[in-house]
Amino acid sequence: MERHAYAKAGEYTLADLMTVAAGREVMDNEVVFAGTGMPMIAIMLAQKTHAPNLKLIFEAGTFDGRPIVTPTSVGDPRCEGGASRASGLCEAFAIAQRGYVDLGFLGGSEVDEYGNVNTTVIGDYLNPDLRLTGSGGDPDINSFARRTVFIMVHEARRFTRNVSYITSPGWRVKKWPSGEWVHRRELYGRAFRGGPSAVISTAGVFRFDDVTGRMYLDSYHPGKTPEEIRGLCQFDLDVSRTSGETAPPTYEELHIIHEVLDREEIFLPKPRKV
Amino acid sequence: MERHAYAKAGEYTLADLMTVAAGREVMDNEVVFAGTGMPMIAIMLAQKTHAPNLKLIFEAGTFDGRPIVTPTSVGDPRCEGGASRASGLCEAFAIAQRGYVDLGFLGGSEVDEYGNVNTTVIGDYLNPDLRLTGSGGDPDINSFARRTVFIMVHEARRFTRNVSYITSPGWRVKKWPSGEWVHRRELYGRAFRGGPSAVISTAGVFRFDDVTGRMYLDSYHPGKTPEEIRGLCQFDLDVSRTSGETAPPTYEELHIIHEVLDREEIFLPKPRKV
Amino acid sequence: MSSKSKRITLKEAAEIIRDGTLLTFSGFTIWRRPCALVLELIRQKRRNLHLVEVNGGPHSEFLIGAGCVDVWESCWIGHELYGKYGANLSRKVKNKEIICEDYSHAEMGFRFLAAASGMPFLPTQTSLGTDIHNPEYDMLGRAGLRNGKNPKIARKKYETMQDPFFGDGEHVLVPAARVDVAVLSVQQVGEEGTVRIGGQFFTDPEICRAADTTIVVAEEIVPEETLRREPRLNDIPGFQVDHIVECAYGAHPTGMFGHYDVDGDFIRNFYMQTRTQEGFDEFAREWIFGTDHDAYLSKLGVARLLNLQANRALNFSTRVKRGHK
Amino acid sequence: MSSKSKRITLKEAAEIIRDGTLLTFSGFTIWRRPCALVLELIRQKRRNLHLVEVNGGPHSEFLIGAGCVDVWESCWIGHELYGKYGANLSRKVKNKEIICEDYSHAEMGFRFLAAASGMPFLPTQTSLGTDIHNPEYDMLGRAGLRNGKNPKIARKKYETMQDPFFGDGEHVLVPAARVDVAVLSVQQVGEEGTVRIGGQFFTDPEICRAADTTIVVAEEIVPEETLRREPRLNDIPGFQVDHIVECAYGAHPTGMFGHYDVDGDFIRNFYMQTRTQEGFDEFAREWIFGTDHDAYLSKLGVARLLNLQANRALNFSTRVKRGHK
Repeated sequence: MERHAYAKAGEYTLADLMTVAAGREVMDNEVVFAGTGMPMIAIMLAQKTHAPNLKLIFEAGTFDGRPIVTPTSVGDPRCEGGASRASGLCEAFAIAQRGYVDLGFLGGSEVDEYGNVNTTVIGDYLNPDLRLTGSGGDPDINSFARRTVFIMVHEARRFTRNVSYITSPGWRVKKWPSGEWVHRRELYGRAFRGGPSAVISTAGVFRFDDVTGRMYLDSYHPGKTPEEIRGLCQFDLDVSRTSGETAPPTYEELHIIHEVLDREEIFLPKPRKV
Repeated sequence: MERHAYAKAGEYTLADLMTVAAGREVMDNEVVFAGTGMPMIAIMLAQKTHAPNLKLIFEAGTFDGRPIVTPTSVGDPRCEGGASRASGLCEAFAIAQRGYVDLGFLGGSEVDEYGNVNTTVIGDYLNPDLRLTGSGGDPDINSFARRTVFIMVHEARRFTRNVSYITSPGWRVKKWPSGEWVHRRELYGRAFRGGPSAVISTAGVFRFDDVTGRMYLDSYHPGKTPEEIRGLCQFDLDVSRTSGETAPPTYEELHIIHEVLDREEIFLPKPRKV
Repeated sequence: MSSKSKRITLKEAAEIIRDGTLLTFSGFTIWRRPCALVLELIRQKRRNLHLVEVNGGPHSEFLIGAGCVDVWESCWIGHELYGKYGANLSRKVKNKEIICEDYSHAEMGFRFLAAASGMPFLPTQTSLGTDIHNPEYDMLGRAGLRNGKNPKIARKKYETMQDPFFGDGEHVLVPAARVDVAVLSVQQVGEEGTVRIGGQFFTDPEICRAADTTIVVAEEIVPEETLRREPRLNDIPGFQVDHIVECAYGAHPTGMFGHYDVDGDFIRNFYMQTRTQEGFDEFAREWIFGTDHDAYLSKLGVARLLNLQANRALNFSTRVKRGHK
Repeated sequence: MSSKSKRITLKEAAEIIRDGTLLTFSGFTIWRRPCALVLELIRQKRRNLHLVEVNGGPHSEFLIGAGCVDVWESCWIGHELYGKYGANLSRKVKNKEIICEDYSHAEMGFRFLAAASGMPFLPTQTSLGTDIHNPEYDMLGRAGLRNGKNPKIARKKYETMQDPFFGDGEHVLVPAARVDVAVLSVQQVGEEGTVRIGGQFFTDPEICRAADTTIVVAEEIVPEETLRREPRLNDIPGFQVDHIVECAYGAHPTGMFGHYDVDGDFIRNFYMQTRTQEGFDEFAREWIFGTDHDAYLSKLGVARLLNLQANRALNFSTRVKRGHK
């Protein structure tokens, strides 16, 4: 079994593919700010494959870490393993604001057509149906990084027409005090560095139009079709410019995920047929 | 020779007396921000006598230090001895601004009748006769501490009518942009915490009037008279409310200064007749 | 040193924190939270607390579920891997029993940094364009609490201004997080209050300086001179600490770097059980009321605590089960 | 790790710093200043430097005396116990060869903290009522340098504003100290750039982040993994460092905690000799030009260096003579 050969259908789960596809978004030597959960596995996979020199930062205060055991939280002692420095939160956000961060790697929850994310409330903020966790560092990472990649399990309700509350800024954002919608570039002015660059789900890889900031389908995972994926979004997903099927995981990547990074099956269940 | 008995004339120098008198200004348990030079000896003397629980801070970044060897600079490795924490400058000034500092202990250079100090320039700032060191942390310590004590060798040119440049703020200060002189309390408003409380020289101990902020002679050192001291000031020193002679050093204090703190005679030469 | 001792008991520490206190905590999400002291506050029936935190966690949920909290000012609450969100906060926000004021994570960090440094605000360009900055969503303002009656509460949620120096454009000013009391849960504190934290210090130094009163709960109180041999390894100087408490497992069920891992089962059970108020009250009857910290630990039992014990070479537990396998 | 090596020579490091650079340095007064690199800059006849420093010292005087500096922006310059003030700066300010911009010490620290944090300014209430805030004494402004031509130079020396949140009154905003290059002299740096400083770090982490390019000169370059075993002991993460140089006695004649004390004789002689330009030029002929760092150290000689050597248990020298006895 050739390590670098692509695995076949049934030998991997869609969650595996999502993780691998997300990892591919990282370029070697980048400074990456990763959020809790799925992003951790994807980043550590990248670190162990094509991006060994990436500099991993967790907002709780670890800088350029090389964990030997996968953390499950950005504040986990496991994050400190092999780090260049461990300190605290103010430093992490200060250096992000200073411009050191190339890539933000976040778990998504509810995203809209322009990459706005809502992790604060379902329903009206002043009369919520359900109060969620709140922003955490997502808006900050998203504001400060040169680009941001989201990883999320695909459900129709998570790809929503208009988030009811913008927790994390996408490509069309609100200008206060009027609340009018403007392009991010216009609002941010000299503070503009970039924005959401990709959403990786268990259905496909989505990107954002350079000019309008609207999300479009780039690649669809094996076993999915563009039309099917369009049906799994509450907004009118542009499927006119797909680049084909997402490349599956290789055997080496699967081995790293399941035998090295997540042996405990914290984030990713092992595929049934392996 | 009783340790706590006062030494006699000739058994101590005026510099010894100045150091001891300055040390008496410190109260136990106070948080004290000390500057380089004479202040260090005076503070460490206080620490070894009546104020063992004082918390000594040096602006380069040592907190609550108990040096075993006298430092000669606030950035000296010797400052770190026995410290509760060693870090850096921003933290030291941040906690001073936050209000932790009870007492500033500074070397003075040129002081005026209202406690303004000049360490920046002799002559006109825009056309200086002599550019001096610059402010260092004096204005900061002076702004942030609840009171400040100055220690300086007495020369008439150092007790000047009006400093040509206010480096460190006294009791009458300049309100910008007009430059009009106002009482410190008025300019500082809610930022007001206190100000210069004493100047200790090799001639006497000077304090500042509670209301006007004008300097007056409190005690004169043995061998000096109030009139003599008035002649050693370029402004019209108020000598109408003196409390008598400054108490001399005790034998214990002299021992600590010369045999413990400054054996190397860095700051204080040994008295000839001891 | 003949200074008065700073040592008090957990019970005395809780008594210092009165009703209505602006209160904050050490740690980060499910790490190094002063849970033992929080449970004692609940026993003492503390009310009207105004929590201002960089982020929340199980400790916040304990206080909120117990009805101790009127206002929660932060950016996040949840249990990480062990519970998706703060169900008790969610329920009470929905029922309008708690005011919830949202800032972003960096904003909360910078707010504490400002307060720690005697500055009334810090400028930032984070979160531009989000609803966090929506002027309609100044919840303390809507509740009439920004009227200056409590001088520590800012008169505005935000201010905006143009950068006057470099033309960098509009900045948001975030007000200092001025709090009454900071409660820390750490590994070591000296008799005089010097704090040495193991692992990430998160925002502990900042919250300590931001607060008027600081209480440090430590796994162990050590002789000061052992800490003063290496001043660069200490995180908070003693003069910033007012009271110290020695309390083993002071952070359980949250984790303590180098000592014990997160008790995921405990937090998961708490999360599942307390999605209703009845469930919370049941949890409280079992784990909070009519008991104390020592009895709580005995109830957990030796086997459970040993399972959580951190491997000293790694600083986390190699025994604890985190996933499905 | 297969990353490109960051190692360069002292000479290459100096070549990176071009004429007109906004430049800053590690250390504090007579401690941990990158003097070896500074002398190399002088050999390479660097010109028009704009020094922005938290405070100055012998290293500043070297550059100033050699005619390398056009602007000096700081709060203090001198040699502590070994020389009362910066005689070279004083001479050149009087002759109007150098622009001298005064801020207070805390203001300079906060300016670097702002730049290090991506903030355009920080608010403070220090130095109110002093001539430091005199609007007539904005020296860069008077020289026409605040016109935006160099985007790193603030358009104003100060701004003032009322605190909008707590009624704390008028605050002074100090502009971020945005610099091109930071040069550090430290004890240890890893192959990948991780910096571990012994003793006080002064403002080294802030200046590093404030600058666009960071050069670290270290007494020793060590394997990264030795530093990464204890991440809490490292002061600057490697990705913030661009170039590293191994250079023994890189800070002489200033001191290096744990390695060597201040060479007070050298500094005192420098101070006394260079009160005139002729004296400086003579000093430069002897110690700077036509020589290099290795020859400089040989000239100092073994006995002198051993006398300065720090006692490892104390981190300072017990042999060096500081006073009159």
